[in-house]
Amino acid sequence: MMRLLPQPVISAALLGTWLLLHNDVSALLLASGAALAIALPLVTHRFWPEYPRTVRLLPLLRLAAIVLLDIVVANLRMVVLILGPVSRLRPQFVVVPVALREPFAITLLASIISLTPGTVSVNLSGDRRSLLVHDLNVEDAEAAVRRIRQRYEKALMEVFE
Amino acid sequence: MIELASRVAFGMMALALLLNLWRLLRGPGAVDRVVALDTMYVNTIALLVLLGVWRGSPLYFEAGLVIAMLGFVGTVALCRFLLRGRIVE
Amino acid sequence: MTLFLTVLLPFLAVLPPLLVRRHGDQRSRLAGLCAIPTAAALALVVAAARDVFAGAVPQASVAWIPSLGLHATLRMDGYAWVFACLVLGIGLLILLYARYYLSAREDLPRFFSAIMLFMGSMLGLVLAGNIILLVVFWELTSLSSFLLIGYWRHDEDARAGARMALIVTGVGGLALLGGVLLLGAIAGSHELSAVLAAAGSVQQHPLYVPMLVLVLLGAFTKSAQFPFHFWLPRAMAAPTPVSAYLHSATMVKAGVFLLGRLHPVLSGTPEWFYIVSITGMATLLLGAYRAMFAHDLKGLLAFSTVSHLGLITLLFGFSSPLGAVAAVFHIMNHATFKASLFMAAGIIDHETGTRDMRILNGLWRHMPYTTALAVLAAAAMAGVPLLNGFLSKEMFFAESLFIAEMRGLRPIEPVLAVVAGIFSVAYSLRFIRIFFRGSGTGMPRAPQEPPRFMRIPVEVLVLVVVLVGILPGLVIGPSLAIGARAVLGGDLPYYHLTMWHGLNLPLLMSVIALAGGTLLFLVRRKLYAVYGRVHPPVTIEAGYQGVARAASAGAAWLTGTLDNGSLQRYVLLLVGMALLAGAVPVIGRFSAGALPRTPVDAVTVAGTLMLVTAAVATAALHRHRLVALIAISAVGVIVSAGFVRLAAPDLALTQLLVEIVTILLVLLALDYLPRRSPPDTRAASRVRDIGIAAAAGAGVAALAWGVLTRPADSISRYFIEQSKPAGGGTNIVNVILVDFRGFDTLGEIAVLGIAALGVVLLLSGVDLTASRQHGEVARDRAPLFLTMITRALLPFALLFALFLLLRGHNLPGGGFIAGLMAAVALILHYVASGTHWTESRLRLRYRPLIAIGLLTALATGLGALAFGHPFLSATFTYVDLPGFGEIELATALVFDVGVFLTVVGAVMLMLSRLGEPVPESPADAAFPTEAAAWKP
Amino acid sequence: MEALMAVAVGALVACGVYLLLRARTYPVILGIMLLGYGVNLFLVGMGRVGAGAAPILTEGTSDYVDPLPHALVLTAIVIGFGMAAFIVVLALRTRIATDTDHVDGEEVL
Amino acid sequence: MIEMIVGFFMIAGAAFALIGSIGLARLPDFFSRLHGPTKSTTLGVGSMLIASAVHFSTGPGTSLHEVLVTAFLFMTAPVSAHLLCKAALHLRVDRGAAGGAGSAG
Amino acid sequence: MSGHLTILPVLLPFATGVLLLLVPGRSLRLQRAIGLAGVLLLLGVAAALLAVSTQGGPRVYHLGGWPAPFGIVLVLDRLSALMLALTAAIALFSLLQAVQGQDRSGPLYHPLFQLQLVGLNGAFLTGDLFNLFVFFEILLIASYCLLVYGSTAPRLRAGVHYVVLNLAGSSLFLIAVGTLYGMTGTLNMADMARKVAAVPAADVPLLHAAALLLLMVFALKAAVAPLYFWLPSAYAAASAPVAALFAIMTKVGVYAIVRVYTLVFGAAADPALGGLATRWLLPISLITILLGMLGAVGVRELRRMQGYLLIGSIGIMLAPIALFSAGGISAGLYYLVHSTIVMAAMFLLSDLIAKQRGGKDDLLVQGPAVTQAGALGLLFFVGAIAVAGLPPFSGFVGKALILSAVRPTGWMPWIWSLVLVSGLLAIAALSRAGIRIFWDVDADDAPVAVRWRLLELGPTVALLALVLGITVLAGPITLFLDAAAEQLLVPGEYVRAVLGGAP
Ligand code: NA
Ligand code: NA
Repeated sequence: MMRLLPQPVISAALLGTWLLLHNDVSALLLASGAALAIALPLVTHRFWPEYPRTVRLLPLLRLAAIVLLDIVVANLRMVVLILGPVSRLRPQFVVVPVALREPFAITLLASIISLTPGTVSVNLSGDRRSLLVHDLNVEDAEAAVRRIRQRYEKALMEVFE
Repeated sequence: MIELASRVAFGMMALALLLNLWRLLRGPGAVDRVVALDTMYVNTIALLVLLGVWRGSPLYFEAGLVIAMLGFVGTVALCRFLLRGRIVE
Repeated sequence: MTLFLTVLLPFLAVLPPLLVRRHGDQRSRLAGLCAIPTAAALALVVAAARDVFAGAVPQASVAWIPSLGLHATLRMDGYAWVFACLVLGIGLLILLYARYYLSAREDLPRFFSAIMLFMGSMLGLVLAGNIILLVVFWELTSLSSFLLIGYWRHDEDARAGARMALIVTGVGGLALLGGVLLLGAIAGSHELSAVLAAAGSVQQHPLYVPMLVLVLLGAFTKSAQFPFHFWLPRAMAAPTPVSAYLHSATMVKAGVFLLGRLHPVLSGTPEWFYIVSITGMATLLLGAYRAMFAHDLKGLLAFSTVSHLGLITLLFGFSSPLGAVAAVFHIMNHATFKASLFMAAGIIDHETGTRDMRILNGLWRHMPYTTALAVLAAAAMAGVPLLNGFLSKEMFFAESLFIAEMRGLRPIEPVLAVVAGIFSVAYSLRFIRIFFRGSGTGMPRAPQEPPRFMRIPVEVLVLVVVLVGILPGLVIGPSLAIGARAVLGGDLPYYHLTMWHGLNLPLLMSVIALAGGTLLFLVRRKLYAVYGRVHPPVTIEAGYQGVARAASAGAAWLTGTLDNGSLQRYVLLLVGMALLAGAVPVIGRFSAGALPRTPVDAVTVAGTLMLVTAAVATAALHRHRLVALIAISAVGVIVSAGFVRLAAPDLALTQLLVEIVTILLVLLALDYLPRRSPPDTRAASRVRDIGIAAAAGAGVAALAWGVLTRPADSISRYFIEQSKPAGGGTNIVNVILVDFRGFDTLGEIAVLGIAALGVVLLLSGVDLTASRQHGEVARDRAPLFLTMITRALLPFALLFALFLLLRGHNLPGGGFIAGLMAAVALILHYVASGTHWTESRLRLRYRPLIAIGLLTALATGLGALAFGHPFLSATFTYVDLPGFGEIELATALVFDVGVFLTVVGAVMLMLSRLGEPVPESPADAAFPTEAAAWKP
Repeated sequence: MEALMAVAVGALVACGVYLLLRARTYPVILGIMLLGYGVNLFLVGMGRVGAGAAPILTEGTSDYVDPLPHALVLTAIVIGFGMAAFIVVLALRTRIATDTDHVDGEEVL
Repeated sequence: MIEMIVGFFMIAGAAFALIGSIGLARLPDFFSRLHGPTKSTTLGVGSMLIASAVHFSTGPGTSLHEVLVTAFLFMTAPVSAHLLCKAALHLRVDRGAAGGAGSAG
Repeated sequence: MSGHLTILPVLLPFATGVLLLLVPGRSLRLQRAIGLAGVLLLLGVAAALLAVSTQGGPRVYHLGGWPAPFGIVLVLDRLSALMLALTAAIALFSLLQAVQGQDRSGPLYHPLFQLQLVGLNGAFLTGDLFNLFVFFEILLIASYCLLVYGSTAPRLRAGVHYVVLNLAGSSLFLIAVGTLYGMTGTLNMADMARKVAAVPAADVPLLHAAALLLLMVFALKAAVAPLYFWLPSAYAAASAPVAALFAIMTKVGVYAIVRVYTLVFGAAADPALGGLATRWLLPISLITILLGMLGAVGVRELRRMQGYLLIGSIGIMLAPIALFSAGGISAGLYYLVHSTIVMAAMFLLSDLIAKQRGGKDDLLVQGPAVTQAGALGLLFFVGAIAVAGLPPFSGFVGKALILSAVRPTGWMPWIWSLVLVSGLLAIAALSRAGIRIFWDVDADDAPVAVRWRLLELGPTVALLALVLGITVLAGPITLFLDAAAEQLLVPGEYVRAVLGGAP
């Protein structure tokens, strides 16, 4: 099984992508998609040696929902910030300690932070234990860090570790 | 309805792109220009999708998808150039 | 055919001398080798005498270039026969003479080879029966003369003399070519016999004068006529056998030979009379005058030759029958006495080691026999009775009187003739004097008689001089008659060849000349003083030298100024020419078309504005290279969006991807280039460039406007109609690319493949790491987020690429787009994770990949041949797969796969090579250099 | 629209030519690229710029823009890319060999 | 009704894109400006895609491929932002070295 | 298979080149063998096509089976057959020289060489204007690679100039082709000829401009004044076999001029269009003669001198061609054949000579005795005679043909003067060079120890023998060329062959 499907989640995603690309579902597409979903990772898995061992799907979906919701909310908040007087902004760097060990999970954490308007992942420390984040408008730095850790990092732990 | 909405949307997109170009030319730093270019790419996706809807044609979708998937390569390379002086090591 | 053999014989001896093994004393071997064909040719000519004397004109012809009227025609009338005898007879003597003259240590094969080349050419010249063929041989004589003058190549004078002779006579030959082409065109044929028969039509023709001038330019340069005489004295740097043979007896006679050859068709007009006779007269006088003051023995003889050639020219210029006879006669006489004089001079030089007449003295004491021969020949040159020179000079005097009479009794010609005669006597006396003055000491070497056989040629010639002088009618009469008859092209005038014509005016002139000459000789020292003062500081030769130097310097200056090595200049010229080409037809005639204008919208206006701004920014900020790159990337995005606006989805996709790869490429290169350009040095040129650029932009814009506003009707309707039924695809652009115009696409991927090979080629053997710029760099080589996302993205990007490839025939996509997609996804790994990491996982060899891609496309095209269809014929079919429905199978897809593979291979090869100096695979390493000489 | 097209093409060509006339390889390369954009737009324009659907056969559509220039431009883009790649590498290789990025391979003042 | 939805999302998408671009244009320093584009990336493109999906899902068949754009943009955009930050940090640490060309303007 | 003969000149080197890419670089001998075999085969094909071309009208090959003007066609007529044969011959000798060792100063020589031939042959065969552009690009990119082969500084320098100018030229080409397509709606040259002949008066100025822009593109390739400046450095810097091969490259420009301005803008076109090539080309070619020959006199290096002589010779062949008369074209083409062969020989020879002069190389100054002065001097003498247009070789025949062909025209005084003056200048230049190299020997300068084996002199000797051959066979050759010129001047035949049906 591992030999044929070294990266099962990827394979599933590939099949889905294939159908989405065609914007259609048919027997032929399913068959060809399945074939490609099996074939491609066989070629490409060498390029992703750190492919996460475990991926839990349900937590992942839940996380996705949270993130999407946050993005919408943050976007709306940002409208005010961007269009309002510049002097009202309180931009600040904050350091987020990282407990995650799975590299891909850390990457996802950083991505989520960046995708949420108002925060951007700036840098990961060399030991991968802290993440420098720029926040456009910080009222309480510690609260911001806490929010990130509880809302996203925890969820990511559930997915990957 | 769609005609009117798309006119408004097109106008806003045009303005957005012009602002991007302004930042690109204004700088002041190289990174500012790169951000502007990156944003231009992203806004172009929106523009392409908008155009597709307006023309009722799905033919432009893949162009948007290409940008979504690989548009960041230019930005990555430029940044890497700024960071390391060379983009492939 | 005998004629061909005759001409061929000397040529047969051109190569063998060069192949003879070089050891020991080769002189006899080489001279003998050359003498055999010469003698054989002479025998053939002599054997032909019976026919020729009987009035026949042997002729042989082989077609060569009919459309040019150039046939290999040889023709031997009396005139040609006489010359052939001279060429071969004197040639034979020269070979013998040279055998003793030359030192065994010299590069003899070269000498004998060139002599034989000359002999063959000269023989061909005189026997040519086609006037273009005559020019062929004519120029060959100039070339062989060049080689012979420059024979002593270590001698600066020899080199300069050779080049001068070649340029002057070579140019004359070119003029002659023009002349004979005109002549042939006027006469309706280039065959000599036809030309000679066309006198009437030729002289009436409006192009007669230009043609005449061109022909005469050829003749005058060759025969060293004023003002082209100066090369001949310079040619004296040649070994004396050459001077004797080429530069007195034969080659320089080619010019006057030509005057005689074309006499029937060209002469008799006022133009001929004035140009030829005035030139001849000027040359006659100038040569005689200069010979008077030459101190070099050969120089004296050279100027004397110039003078005698002038005399012959003058005689032809008279256009009278008797003048022509005299000319032919003097040609023969001069050849004999002057050749023998040169040989004698050579002996003297050879024996004493000097040619300076101020040093030579008392030679008769040491070499009485040679002295006797030389004095006889010199006396002939002076026109002393009982010798052949007297006879022809007498005829000349007579003819000058006749012409003066014709022209109304103003005795210009006779007076000038006598003046020339006086000088001629005087310089002959100067020549004779060296034998008798002084005690025969003080010369570099003590002279003695030359070897027996070296004298024989001189003896033979002097014998002829004397025999002709005493018994002209018997010895030379028949030959002169047939020669002159051919020149006159009809009956001979009355003349009587004898030594004694009674007391008459010509005799008186001779007497005056002899007496005057003697007098002049006696007062020569005073003349030398005068000469030193009045001799013009600017001679023709100095003029020539000046012009040549100026031309050479001018050419060098012009070339250096135009071709100054500046690309900016060259581009400017190209743009300028294009502007000119585009503007001239349109200015004042430009009109827009009638096509209704398409309405505009806000985004397009904004887009155009952005495009223009970004383009201008690129140009304005180009010195800040990274900034300019970012700006041009913006141009690329806008252009891509523009393609979408113009309903070109395939183009948009392609442009976007190319854009990305281009940024990568330029960034890779920027690492090795300065980050900034230095400022342009001159503001003025920047302003000029802005002007030119604006004009170019305006020009193209106008062109675009002109076309865009015109209604269109194109072959594209066919593509739209046939794309699906005949091409099997709904993406018309793709069907055009892989089917209707698949040949273009094959070529296009070939270009891409070659470009990638070029990158390999350029980067082979260069250590890029050593060349890159070092600056402070961030430590993080492979940012984690970047590598993670890159790795996660790869299968999806490849899937997308395959998707685009497979659907390309029907929807936007195709091999090229897919190939770029895949390549970018792979290249990203080089960027994110480094070359080493990537290549240890990606075991793709790009060069074979390119080859396989190209082969796939090629094989798809070739497949059609198996079914009897033309290359690149595509086919498709619909297959019903149970359970899956109908799918299309098209060869076009295979072709597109070829495109895909080539693109992936090429792009990867280019970018990966630039990244890191990958240790070269042995296959790409430069081969070890075997021969050091091939080192670049 | 026709005028906008002409203006865009003209501006690209003008800027391209200006850069082509510079003394350093890098701006010259940029100039060639700009010229390429201009020429490609020009070529697309040769199919005219009026209304018309993208040249993908679609049910119910009969008015397509001229597809042939698109194919030509695709070819031109590919060739242009190959050429650009070559000259970029040529420029850097020349810089390494001659120690200058002047287009004449030597510092000209 | 469908048209209303499509129109709404169109304008919303364009508005978010515009606001993001305004942020990029007017905010005072680099890191602040960087927040602008995330708006374009997320809700700008996202809204537009919803408009597209709704629009092309009317009539026969549904259109869901718009999801792909969002998915891939969400993968790649943070990487861009991250590298931009790193570059900005780096250039500020040692001006004049690699940043020589970068600080030009 | 004979039906496909027309496309073989493209396919054969293409396949050979691609095959060579798959041969490991180490097996140079195998590469050489394959490359030489390919060129020999190509020579055979070219010879067969030459024979075929004399039988009847133009042969048309419809690629992909698509009817003209929609698909791309290849057209073989006498002119294209001639160019193919010439290319194959030059290629053979160039390659024979290259395999003596100059193909080892870098990788990929042999595939690039074959692909260069693809570009050349395609350009000579295609009947489609855009396809001509594509083949131009193939031959250009391959020539860029071959020019800089070995990556020495002079080659790179010359390469930058050559590449930039040609890239600008390619842009111009596209603008011209685009305009022509925009105005006529077609790319097929035969079809375009028909459309141009029927164009309304209002469209003439734009077409005229496009035609002239195209002429400038071809003029750049042909190295005509004032667009020749790339050539001397490029050819001087290139390795000898490459320079020899490049002798055919400028002829592509000449070929294209002949083709396009007889076919598309020929006698059938509007008078403003029909005569434009003459009006522009003649003065330009005369200036080219003068500047080329003056350049030859003015330069101080032998290789550069050959470059200038080549430029001069382009002017000489274009002047009669520019009259677009049968005689003029025929004479010009004869000179083209002559010039290509002899210049190729001279480029090879210059290199052989220079390498026997040690540090003096090809500088025209006093230097050491050329090691094999006898043999090389003889070859130089023969070559120089031919180049200068002196008898008895083909240069003389060519000039004589040109002079007599242009005689009946008003341009005669100009062309005659310049052609004759070109001879003078060539003699001056070459005699100076020959004297400096072979006669002006510095006895203190020790000769270098480089000696050429017979095999290394072979290609030069063979090319000069070919010069002799085309001199001796000038009769039949001019007959062929006359027919070729007639064929070109009656483009209706070509148009019918391509498009079918009545004119
Ligand atoms: Na060269
Ligand atoms: Na050439």
